[in-house]
Amino acid sequence: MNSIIGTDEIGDVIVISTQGYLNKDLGEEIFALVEKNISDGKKKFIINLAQSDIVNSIGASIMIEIIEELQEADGTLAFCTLAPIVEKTFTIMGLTKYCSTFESQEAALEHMA
Amino acid sequence: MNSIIGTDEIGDVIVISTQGYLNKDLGEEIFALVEKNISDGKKKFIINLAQSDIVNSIGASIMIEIIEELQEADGTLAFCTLAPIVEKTFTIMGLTKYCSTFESQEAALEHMA
Amino acid sequence: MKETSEKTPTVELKLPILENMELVATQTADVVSKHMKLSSEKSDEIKMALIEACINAFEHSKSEEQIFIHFIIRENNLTIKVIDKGAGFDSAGVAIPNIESKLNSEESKRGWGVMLIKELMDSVSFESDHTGTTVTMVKNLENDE
Amino acid sequence: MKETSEKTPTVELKLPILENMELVATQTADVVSKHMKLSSEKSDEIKMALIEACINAFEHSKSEEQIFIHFIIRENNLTIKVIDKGAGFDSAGVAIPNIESKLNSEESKRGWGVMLIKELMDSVSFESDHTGTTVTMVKNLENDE
Ligand SMILES: Nc1ncnc2c1ncn2[C@@H]1O[C@H](COP(=O)(O)OP(=O)(O)O)[C@@H](O)[C@H]1O
Ligand SMILES: Nc1ncnc2c1ncn2[C@@H]1O[C@H](COP(=O)(O)OP(=O)(O)O)[C@@H](O)[C@H]1O
Repeated sequence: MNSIIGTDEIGDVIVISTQGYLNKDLGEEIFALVEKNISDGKKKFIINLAQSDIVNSIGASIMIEIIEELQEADGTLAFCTLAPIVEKTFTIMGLTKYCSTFESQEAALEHMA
Repeated sequence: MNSIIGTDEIGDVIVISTQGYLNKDLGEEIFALVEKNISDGKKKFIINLAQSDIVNSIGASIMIEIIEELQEADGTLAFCTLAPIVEKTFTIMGLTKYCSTFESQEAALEHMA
Repeated sequence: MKETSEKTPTVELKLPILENMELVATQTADVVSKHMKLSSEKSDEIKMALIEACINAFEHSKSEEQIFIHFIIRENNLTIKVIDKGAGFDSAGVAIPNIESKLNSEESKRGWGVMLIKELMDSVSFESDHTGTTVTMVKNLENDE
Repeated sequence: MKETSEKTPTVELKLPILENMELVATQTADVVSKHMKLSSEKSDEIKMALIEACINAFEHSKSEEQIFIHFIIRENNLTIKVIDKGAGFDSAGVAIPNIESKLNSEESKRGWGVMLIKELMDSVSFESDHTGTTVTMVKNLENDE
């Protein structure tokens, strides 16, 4: 129903792609994967939500936890290919003040380079 | 929600493509379009249901009316790219005894040639 | 013993009789099927049977303006009840449709719903009288064929 | 005057408290929105608000094992009621969340549901006491901004 469908290392950027409902479960999966990569020394992350066009506030609040982790690790986070309602939700919650969102994965990668 | 999204004339074959729920309304739209083309002298029809993965028995029964029209006009009808449940429904109803179904539009066109 | 919803999770829907409202039922069936981890084949069969049962209920209970659908999530099956308060009918008296006799005859091309429901579900029963009809249809989790 | 379903078409849902069952509500909202010819933007906002209201109702009415959702199709708006039989709460007492104070503090990162519902819908009201909560949220058909 919902899951991480890919983790790519492109240069020094980790790109995590998901599918389906970004709820507590999927949020926690992403969190665990970011944490693991931080402990491996990675600092740049893109979360590609192209195939997750539905989210709840619990999943979104776990994204805040990821922002916090990355602030501590001196890393950066970007989201790309957000469905309009996901972008709107992140904006209402203020997430977009602490990480950038991009229309495409290419644009996000360029920004991180 | 549901509609005819294209009518192509490929050689002497009319290909009608739909999207959405194949219910009474969409069935009647297809019927009217086939009738018009029969009166224009066309005899070979392919209905491409790739984007109609849901059907009801009223829509399907209008396909029987189309088969009847084409029997009278000495024409042929084929369906292509049916969702499994649409194929199953047509099989249970016996439609597939009176018209062929093909996995792709190309295969249907080849058969009609 | 009557099962209560405390023991058997049940999704209940009350639908107004409006065009294409049967799609609310299929969308609900979709989520319930996924929850029960049914195959997409079974899920599609349920949705098709549900469409037919809803259309019949809509057509025959127009005066009441609503129908009821219960999805009863059991350990071994999904049981769906489609309930209308229409005129009722004698399900044993419904003729088995046949495409041969429909083609090139004056016979109505319709009349497939009950047959499709029976073909697509594992078991189907009708309770019907002048106060309305309840169609109970069951899809088993395991294939017993 | 109480509106009856004869006058105002209403879709009613009773959901068991199971994982992801809020998706039944969003799927229903989808079909109802299409029926009302709402834009996909409005439809998405309704779905998001509905998810949040359902999650709250699920979380706070666990003992009852079910919640109720009514979609009331009006001429000028879609009114949705999410009803639970949980412990209730004082909606006026819910703090407005703020990402600045949540970041790098011990504060729970959660607490966004009520705010999101208010932002995404045109009007929202809570009726709540110890017998439960009804959240009533309205999406107007016309943009009045
Ligand atoms: N819920 C119902 N209430 C009353 N009559 C029904 C109901 N369902 C089916 N019927 C009767 O059974 C007949 C056969 O139904 P069905 O096989 O679905 O075909 P169709 O609806 O196309 O006629 C209907 O024409 C109707 O007379
Ligand atoms: N239906 C409800 N029943 C009881 N309490 C509720 C309900 N909805 C919200 N609340 C209360 O309001 C608080 C804020 O809710 P919300 O903004 O959705 O954030 P969260 O659920 O993440 O805490 C909840 O923590 C809860 O105490």
